[in-house]
This record gives sequence, structure tokens and C-alpha cells, in this order.
Amino acid sequence: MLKAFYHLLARDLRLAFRLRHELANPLIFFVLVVSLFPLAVTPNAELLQEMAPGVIWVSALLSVLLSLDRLFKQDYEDGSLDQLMLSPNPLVILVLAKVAAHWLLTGLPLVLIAPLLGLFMYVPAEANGVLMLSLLLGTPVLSLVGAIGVSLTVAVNRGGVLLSLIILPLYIPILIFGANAVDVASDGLSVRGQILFLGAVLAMSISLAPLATAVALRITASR
Amino acid sequence: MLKAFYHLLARDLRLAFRLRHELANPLIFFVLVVSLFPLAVTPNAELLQEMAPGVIWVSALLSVLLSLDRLFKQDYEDGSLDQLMLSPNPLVILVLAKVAAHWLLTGLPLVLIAPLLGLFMYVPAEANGVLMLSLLLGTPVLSLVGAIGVSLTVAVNRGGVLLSLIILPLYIPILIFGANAVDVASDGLSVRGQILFLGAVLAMSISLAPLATAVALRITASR
Amino acid sequence: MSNTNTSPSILETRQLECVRDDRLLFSGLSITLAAGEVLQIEGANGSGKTSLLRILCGLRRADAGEVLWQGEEVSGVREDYYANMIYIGHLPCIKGDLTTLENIRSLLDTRSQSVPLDEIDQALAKVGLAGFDDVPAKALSSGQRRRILLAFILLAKARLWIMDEPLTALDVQGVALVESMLLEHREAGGSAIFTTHHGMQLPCEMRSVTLGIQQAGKC
Amino acid sequence: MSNTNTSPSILETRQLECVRDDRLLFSGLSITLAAGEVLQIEGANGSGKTSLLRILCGLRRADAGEVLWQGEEVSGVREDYYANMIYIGHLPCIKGDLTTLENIRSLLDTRSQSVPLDEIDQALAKVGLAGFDDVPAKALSSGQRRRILLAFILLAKARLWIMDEPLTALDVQGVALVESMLLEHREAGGSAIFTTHHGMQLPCEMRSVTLGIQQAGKC
Amino acid sequence: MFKRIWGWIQRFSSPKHFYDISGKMIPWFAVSALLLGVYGLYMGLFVAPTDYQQGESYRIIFIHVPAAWMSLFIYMVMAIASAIGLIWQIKLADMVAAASAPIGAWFTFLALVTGSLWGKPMWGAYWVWDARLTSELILLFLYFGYMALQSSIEDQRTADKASGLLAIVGVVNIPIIHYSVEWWNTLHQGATVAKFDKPSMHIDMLIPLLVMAFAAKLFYAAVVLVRARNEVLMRERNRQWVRELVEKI
Amino acid sequence: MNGSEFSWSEFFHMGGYAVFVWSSYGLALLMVVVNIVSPIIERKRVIARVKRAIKREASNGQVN
Ligand code: HEM
Ligand SMILES: Nc1ncnc2c1ncn2[C@@H]1O[C@H](COP(=O)(O)OP(=O)(O)OP(=O)(O)O)[C@@H](O)[C@H]1O
Ligand SMILES: Nc1ncnc2c1ncn2[C@@H]1O[C@H](COP(=O)(O)OP(=O)(O)OP(=O)(O)O)[C@@H](O)[C@H]1O
Ligand SMILES: [Mg+2]
Ligand SMILES: [Mg+2]
Repeated sequence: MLKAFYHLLARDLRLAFRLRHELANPLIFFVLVVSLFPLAVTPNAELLQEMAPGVIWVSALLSVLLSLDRLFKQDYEDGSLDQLMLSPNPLVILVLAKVAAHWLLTGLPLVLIAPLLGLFMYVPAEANGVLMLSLLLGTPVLSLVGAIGVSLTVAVNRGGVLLSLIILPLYIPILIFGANAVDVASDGLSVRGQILFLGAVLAMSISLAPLATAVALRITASR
Repeated sequence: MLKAFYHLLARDLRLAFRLRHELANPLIFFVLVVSLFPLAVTPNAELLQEMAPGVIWVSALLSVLLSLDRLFKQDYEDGSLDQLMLSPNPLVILVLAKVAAHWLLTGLPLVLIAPLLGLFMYVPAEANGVLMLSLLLGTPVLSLVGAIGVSLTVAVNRGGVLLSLIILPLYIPILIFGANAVDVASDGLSVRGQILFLGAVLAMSISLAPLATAVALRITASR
Repeated sequence: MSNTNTSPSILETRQLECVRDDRLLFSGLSITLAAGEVLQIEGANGSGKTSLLRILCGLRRADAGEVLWQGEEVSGVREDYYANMIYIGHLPCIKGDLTTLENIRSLLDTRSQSVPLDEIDQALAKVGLAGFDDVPAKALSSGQRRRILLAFILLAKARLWIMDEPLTALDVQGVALVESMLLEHREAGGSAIFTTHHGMQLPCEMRSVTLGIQQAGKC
Repeated sequence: MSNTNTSPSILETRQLECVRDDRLLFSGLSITLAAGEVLQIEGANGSGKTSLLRILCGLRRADAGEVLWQGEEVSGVREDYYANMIYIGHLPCIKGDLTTLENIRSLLDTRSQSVPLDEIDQALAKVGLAGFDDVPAKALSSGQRRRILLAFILLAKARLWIMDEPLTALDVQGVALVESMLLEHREAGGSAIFTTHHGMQLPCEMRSVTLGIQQAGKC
Repeated sequence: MFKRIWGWIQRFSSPKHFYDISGKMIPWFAVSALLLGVYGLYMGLFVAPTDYQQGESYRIIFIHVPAAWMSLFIYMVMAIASAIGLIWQIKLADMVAAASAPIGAWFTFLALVTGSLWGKPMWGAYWVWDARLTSELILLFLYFGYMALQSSIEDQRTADKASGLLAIVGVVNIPIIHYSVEWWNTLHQGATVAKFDKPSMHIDMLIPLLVMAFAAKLFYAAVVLVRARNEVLMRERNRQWVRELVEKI
Repeated sequence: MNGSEFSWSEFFHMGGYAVFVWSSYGLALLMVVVNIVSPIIERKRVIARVKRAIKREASNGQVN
């Protein structure tokens, strides 16, 4: 079972590394969207600093959202998803493997580059650490919850915007707590509460979301 | 030739209306993204007002960007694009028809709803008019330039993020001038320069972008 | 033979060459197709049939050589060529969200043809889709979807048909239907080029070109 | 016959029914498949063959009736069923970005099978893909891609093969290959269910069920 | 006349001919780049006087400005080569364009980072949303877009044409981006950013700067030829001459 | 430097801007090295690939 997890994870990672440029794409999208704001709103340092946590979190959220169809879309279209469902291994394990691969390829890079963007947006150094931490806890939840949405919409052609519609409302709590943590940290206050909340949500989604995703996939496959 | 334009436009519109829910999607995405900001950044009216033009413009831009693969993706995948290229009508006309349909289905609704969002974000009434005008001139450019990008990436699997990478840098001037016009109008100043610029860019893109798109499509079809 | 411009050939290729990745698929391929002729392109999997047909249509550029429509380079007479040629590829060209009728209409629209409804109904009946005209294409089986294309071919009334595996997903009656369509088309003076792996028996004379075996197919 | 639990059937359906949209595709369909039996599902386009096969796999739920694997309801013995069954559908299941070898490896991985390299090489040679093992699948022609699946079937060593149109895109040799594969499989005591429109001639006894004509296919 | 020129161009742009000629040219470019570079570094680090305003930190200029110039120059080269490839179907031009992109991206990156490193002592921040900085950042993204498109299309010919078209569209946009950013900045920007007020440069600073800029051009010339030769080998790998050549190596 | 006695430690100190100046120069050096090395590696890879292709074809040719 662990072997099945590992194999699928390895396949997805291999597939991603095969398209090396693809690897960097969510990252670049993230950086691009963040940098749209100084251009569209203002280059003024003070105002930017104030907006920074929110803007960075919203951009991270959007770039995870947009990379979500990586999760099952292709597998659905070429029939591999059918093969996965016909695997003797429990579907939940396979879902977890796919989500893990997705996070390693999109969430993790965002976490790593975020401090740099924080720097560009004048986030104070100590808050930058909190930014990373909040993203580290938050982005896996985005992938996990996103997987439910993708598995529901994967059969719908042009599901991109439909997906956002379904998923964004679910993302909002993470967004609020994540951005707020950074905000509060910029003011030099303690962020224990926010971090605990994010941790709790993460624990909950790891245990529940794959189940929901597996059910959703079975529904989708029944075409 | 005009007939060909009209027929293709009608087909695309009919296709969109067949999926009625799809129609509203870019609109809802737009509203959702804009409303993330009060949640993520601050509910403070003053700050919101300051951010509003930029945030609304960035969101409009993203929602056009995300709806771009509507333009050619499906046609490419099911082979209809090949049929279009084998049409006795000039490809440029067909491209224009498809772009027009895209704008009517995504850009125009954004233009119409923007003042409402402006209201929510405390944009002053007179600047709200400028917001609409700037979007009215700017969103067609987004569709036109976007068409070039889509036609280049349509053959690439999972081109979504690649598309953003290619297109976003090209969108930046529109974003800057659009958001800036609203900003300046909020301060009660004249926005003639910005509007003229947007108009000029629109004129230029209408005349050049379809040509580039047609060339790009021929390149893409040559598989 | 391929060099006499006076021949009444409607499609002609001269010294076509196609290279994919590293492999030379064919080179020096010269074919002449006259009106009323039917030509089958044969060849094993991967021998380059699809590539050849796409080159004939002008969708792909040949790596060398040229394709002539009624004696003139295709790129120069695109409009005329496309008005008289119809290509059906591997892909279905069908919109799942449009009904059968709308699909046919919009396919005809791309050719700027408008056809009266009863004629479309006749064609649908002929291909076995009578009664399916207002069913969305996504609720059709794979074979039924291919039949929409057959109706399209009937209605387009093109002089040259280029078909890549027209028998895909068709059942036995479907195959017979395609055969009879080709016969009628030929009798009416039309020409056709097609590929198929599944023996199509035409009771008329039919030329064939085999890719892959001889390096430079001539005929 | 379908009610005797003692029969050595490996797959059995009882009173299956399938409704799509408004139309009843089949109902009361009871099939029993013993080890070493090969069954062809026949039927015109749109008669419900694909739907039936997906129900047999447990990918789709029947509107009524049940599917039994070695006498037990499939949903209860999923793991065992899926370890011994292999399904090949209309879709290719092939990743264009992975090489032929990697594609096979990852298909086998989903079945938790690891197969030594030389065995894979043998299978590739058998299906005519020798030398293509490190070519990315997107650079293969449609027939070559289907051949990857044939190699997968060979390597999976499942007892039951369920195949939807296995001959799609295959050339004459490809068809012969599938026929010989089926024969060997049958000789080794395996069973198979498949659909095809393109006459497959198996020189062995082969049952067939026709959908669509008789409303309630029995056998 | 025209025909003769065309014939000559075609002969010269034949990959084999290019491969031979460029092999001879590379050492010259490389050696002169090295010599000029060492001389420029010596002049810049040891001879040029300390700036009375910026102190020693200004010595970053000898890296930063040549890199910034190269970033623009290489994009232009890339776009022109792409246009030639697209219009006249000269494969060699496509290869040069493809070979230029990574080098251009590296120079852009260098200009950004050295500018940042310079900005910290000068402005107190690694980054400000100044017009020139922003357009340089966008330029980096244009390079990335070109490379991403180039590498994500399998068929080499298609990839060349598609990314070439993108480079051309990008070049139309560069002035628009430049002016819009500039204009945006002057409208928004108050005193937050100390503008670069260009010091009327001391001749001892100017000389090493120009020398370094020239060295950078020669370096680019050498590297782009090496890369283009790689492209030639890769794309012509089925031709007899490549096979014979490779056997010998 | 201007006339005053040259000292290496002062030179490396760069008037207090050592971090910025030397990391810039270091980065530039790195970039130069990468741009020299990577095409050379690439060249080796291409040549190896062509050689492999030649070998494969030679062996295939015998089969046919
Ligand atoms: C990340 C930060 C920076 C970036 C992206 C950047 C970018 C550029 C670019 C693109 C150019 C070439 C402009 C042209 O030729 O049109 C340039 C030139 C120049 N930069 Fe920077 N720069 C940065 C920081 C700085 C800093 C901090 C200074 C010094 C205070 C500086 C001083 C100069 C000078 C003196 C030139 C030459 C001026 C000229 O050619 O007109 N730069 N820079
Ligand atoms: N996108 C591609 N990129 C690179 N090579 C390709 C691509 N598509 C096909 N090829 C190669 O070109 C050759 C011919 O492909 P093509 O699709 O024309 O074959 P075909 O004769 O139509 O085969 P089939 O009978 O399987 O449909 C194949 O051997 C394949 O390796
Ligand atoms: N997604 C769908 N939604 C609704 N109805 C469908 C859908 N797919 C197929 N159908 C209907 O179900 C019927 C059976 O389809 P199915 O694909 O099982 O046929 P089939 O026997 O495999 O045909 P073919 O030989 O053409 O592949 C068709 O008549 C079609 O109208
Ligand atoms: Mg083919
Ligand atoms: Mg079927």
C-alpha cells in the first residue's frame, strides 16, 4: 500500500520533471500576479506593506487554484483515471499520493519563494517567517480541498471557472487566517492562535479530504 | 465574408448559451476575487478605496485570462479548428469572430458589473464611470492579445500557466493605464490621456492581433 | 506522368517528403489523382498516413515537394481548393453541447454553405441518425458521433474527399454506408483519398499507394 | 443456468439493466462467463456496449441487477476482482510525455505489479514496439500508442480481460496480434470479454451476446 | 544581383557552413572577451577613483550597466533573428534566437540582482517599484515566456515559429511597456525613490564601463555561437555531415 | 587608492560595501562560468545522443 503511494507519487513527479519548464510555472504565475499589484495599485512602500500579506496570500491561493487541474484533468482525459480506479489498492491512498505530488510541485515552491516577494513588498523580516509558516500550513490544505473540487468538475468541459466557484468559498477561512497571521506578525504581536487554527485545519483536511475526493472520483467515473 | 463572421459568432454564442451556467462563470470569478481582498487585506474603507481601481482591474484581467482557453482549446481538441482552417473564408475574419464572441461573453459582463463592485469598494461615483469606460476599452484588448497567446499554447497540454506566463507581461500596459485612469478620476482629475492611450492600443490590437493570431494558428495546426 | 501539366488531374503531389523527429517517413512521393478516382493510402501503424493527409490539406507543411490543386500550387489557390475539398480527420469535430442538427449546421457554416432543413434531414436519415437531430451530441455513442460526419460529407458536396480512417467506430452497416457513399461520389465524378486499416471492399477500380514499404511511392 | 451458484463462472451478471437519458439500452441481461471462455459483445452503434463494459468493471453502476466475481458481488470483493481483471477502454491511458517504457511501468504500478525489464522488452518486441522503449509516447502514431496497451495487457497477466474495441487504429498485423493474444490467453485458462466492429476471426469457439436486437439478451 | 545575394545568404546560412565558420570564430571572440574583461576589471577595480557620493559601492556599475544593456540588446537580437526565421524560413536564424534566450535571461537576472544589491546601500531597500526596475523585471518574464514556449512544443519547427512569433509580439510591446511604466511612475511617484541622477561620469569610470560593456558583447557572441552550434548538431543529427563529424569527435 | 597607499584589506573592504560589491562581482563570475560550462555540457550530451542513434541504427540495419 505504501508502495502504491510511493509509485504514484514518483510517477507524477517524474511526469512533472519531464516537463521541466512546467515545474516553474505556478511559481512564476505567483510572482507575476503579486507584482501586478504594485503596478495596478501603487508603488508606494507604506501602502504596499499594508496590502502585502493579503495580496501574497490571494496570489498564492489563485496560483494553487489554477494548477489544480494538473491533479486529475489529464488522467481523466486520457483514461488513466479509470485505470487508477481499477487498481487493487485503496483509492484513498492513491488520492493522497496525487495530492502530495501536487503540493510538492506547487505549494512547496510558493512557500519557498514567498519571503522574497515579502521583501519586494516591504514585509518586515520577522513577519516574513510567519508568512512562510502560514503558507507551509495553508497550501497543503488548498491542495487537499482543491482535490475534492477538481474530482467533481473534471468531467465538465471547461471546468476552470466552475472549479473556482466551488472551491473559492472553501478557501476563504484559510485565506483569512493566513493573511491575518502575517498582518498581526507585522505589528509585532503573537500569532499563536492563527497558526494553531491553520494546523488544526490541516490535520482535519489530511484525514477527511482524501475520503471525499475518493467518493467524488467514483461519482465522476460513473459515466 | 461578413456572413462567415456572423455565422461563427452565432455558433460560439449559441454554444455558450447552451451551457447557461458557463455564461456567468467569468463574472462570478471576477466578483469572488474582488471580494477576497476586503477579507484578506482589510475592511477599512479608506484603504479599500485606495486599492479599489487596482484590485478591480487585476481581477478583471485574471478573469479574462482564465476564460481565454474558451477561445480555441475545445475547437483544437475536437478538431473543429482544423475545419476552420480549411474554410474558404479568410482566417483573420474567423479569428475576429471568435474573439468578438469571447469578448461579448466575458469582457462585456465584467464592464457591466464593474460599477457595482466599485460601489462596494467605495469608488466615488464619478470615477465609477471612468472605471466602466476604461474596462470597455481595455477588455477587448485583453481578448485580442490573449487570442495570440492561446493560439500559440493551445497545442501544449496543461498550457494554462504557460499561457499566463506569456500573456501577463503583455497585459501590463493596459493594466497600468486602466487602473491609473480610475485612480486619477477618483482624485477628480482629467483622464483624457489615459483614455486616449487605451483607445489607441485598442485600435492597434484590432488591426494587428488577429493577423498574429491567424499566423499562430497556422503554426499550431502544422502538427 | 506526374509532370504533364495537361493531365486532367485535380490533385497532384510532386516529390513530397515528410520527416518527423528523426525519421524520414516518405520522400519523393508523387501522386496524381484524376476526377472520378478513388485512392487508398495504405501502410502499417506509424508509416505516415495521417501526416500525408494533413500535408495534402495544407494543414501541415511538407519538408520538401509541393501539392497542386488543378495544376496550381495549393497555397496560391487556397480559397478555391478549400471550397471544393473536404477533410475528415481522426478527430470528431463534434461539439458535445450542440445537437446533431446544430453540429451539422455549424460545420456547414465554416464552409459558408447553407442547406435547407429537409436536405439535412434526408442526409441524417441516410446515415442512420433519423430522430437524433435534436439530441445533444454528447449523449451519442462514439459510432453515432462519427455518423454525423458522414452526413456532413454528404451535404458538403465537395469534389474531393480526404478521409483519415473513416471507418473508426462504425458498425457493419456503417461500413457499408461509407462504401456506398464512396461509390456514388465516384459515379458523380468526385474523387477521394482515404486511409483505413479495416478492409473496405469497393466494387470499383481503386488505386492504392503504400507508405513505408517502398521508400519512394510512385504511381 | 445463471442461478446455479456452483457453476465455475468467474464473471456473472444477473438481470442487468442500463438506462441512458430516457432510453432503455438493455435490461434483464444475464451473462455467465467461465474460465477459458471468450465472449464478444455485439451490437450496432449506440446499442450500449461501452456502457455494459463499464458496468462490468464497476466503473458505472447498473440501473438494476448485479455483477458477480466468482460468485460474489463485485463491490464486496473489489480488491481481488481488480487484481485479476484488466480493462482497456476507448481511451488510450497513455501519457504523451512519458516514454513507452515509463508508460508501461506506471500502468503496471497502478496494479502494484513490478516486472523485470527484460520481460517488458520481450512484450514490447511482441507487440512490434522494439526499439521504441525510450521514445516519448506523443511521438508515436495512433496505432503505435494502442500497441503500448497490448503490451500492458500481456504483462498484467490478469485472468479476465475486458476490452472495448481493442482493434481501434491497429493495422492488419495488429489485428492478427490481438487474435493470437486472445488465443494464447484462452489456452492458458483466461477469459475475455470484448467488443469490436471489425470482424475478428478467432479459430476457437467464441460466444457472443448481441445488444439492442433482442431486448433482453440471455445466454 | 538580388539573386546572388540571396544565394550567398542561403549558402552562408546553411547549417554546415555556419558550423565550420563559427568554430573558427569562437576562439577569437572568447579570447578578446577575456582580455577586455580582465582589462576592464583592472581599470574598474583598481584605477577608477572612488565616487564622492556613493563611495566604493558604485563599482557595481561595471557589472550592472553592461548586464542591463546586454539584456535589452539580446532581446532585440532574438526578435530580429526570429523575424528573419519566420519570414524567410532561415533555420539558422531560429537557432540563433533560441540560443540567445537563456543568455539574455541570465544577463537580465544579473542586472536585476546587481541592481538590487546596489539599491540596498543607495536607497535603503533592495527593491523599489521604480519604472526602470519594473520594466527590467517584465523583460525577464518575456524571456521566461519565450523559453517556456520553446521548450513546451515538441515539434522543433513549430516551436521555433511559435516562440519566434511571441518574441516579435514582445518586441512591439517593449516600448509600450517602457513608456507606460515610465509614465505610471512619474504620475505616482513622489519622493519615495531617489531617482538615479546620472552623475556626469568621470572619464576614469567611463572607460572601464565601456570596456566591460564591450567585453560583455564579445562574451555573448562567443557563447551564442557555441549554443547555436549545439542546436545545429541537435537538429541536423540525421544529416550525413553531422554523423561523420560526430564519429570523428 | 587615489594616490594613497594600496592595501589589499582595504580593497576587499570596499569602503564598507564589501558585501554588496563582492556579491555582485561573485554573481557575475558565477553567471559567466555557468554560461561557459552549460553549453559545453550540452554539447557533450548532444554528441552522445547522436552517437547512440548511429549505433542503434547500425544494429537495426542488421536486423532488417
Ligand atoms: C534592481 C534594481 C535595478 C534594475 C533592475 C536596474 C535596471 C537598469 C537598466 C535596465 C538599465 C539600462 C537602462 C537603459 O540602458 O536604458 C540600467 C542602467 C543603469 N543603472 Fe540600474 N537598475 C537597478 C538599480 C540601480 C541602482 C541602485 C543604481 C545606482 C544608484 C543604478 C544605476 C544605473 C546606472 C548609472 C545606469 C546607466 C544609466 C544609463 O545608461 O542611462 N541601477 N539599470
Ligand atoms: N506529434 C508527433 N511528434 C513527433 N513524431 C510524431 C508525431 N506524431 C506522429 N509522429 C511520428 O510520425 C510517424 C507517422 O505518424 P502518423 O500519425 O502519420 O502515422 P499513421 O500512418 O497515421 O499511423 P496510424 O496507422 O497508427 O494512424 C509515427 O511513426 C510517429 O512516430
Ligand atoms: N454521456 C452520455 N450521456 C447520455 N447518454 C449517453 C452518453 N453516452 C452514451 N449515451 C447513450 O447511450 C447509448 C449507448 O452508448 P454506448 O457508448 O454504450 O454505445 P456503444 O454500443 O459503445 O456504441 P459504439 O459502437 O458507437 O461505441 C447511446 O445510444 C447514447 O445515446
Ligand atoms: Mg493515423
Ligand atoms: Mg462504444
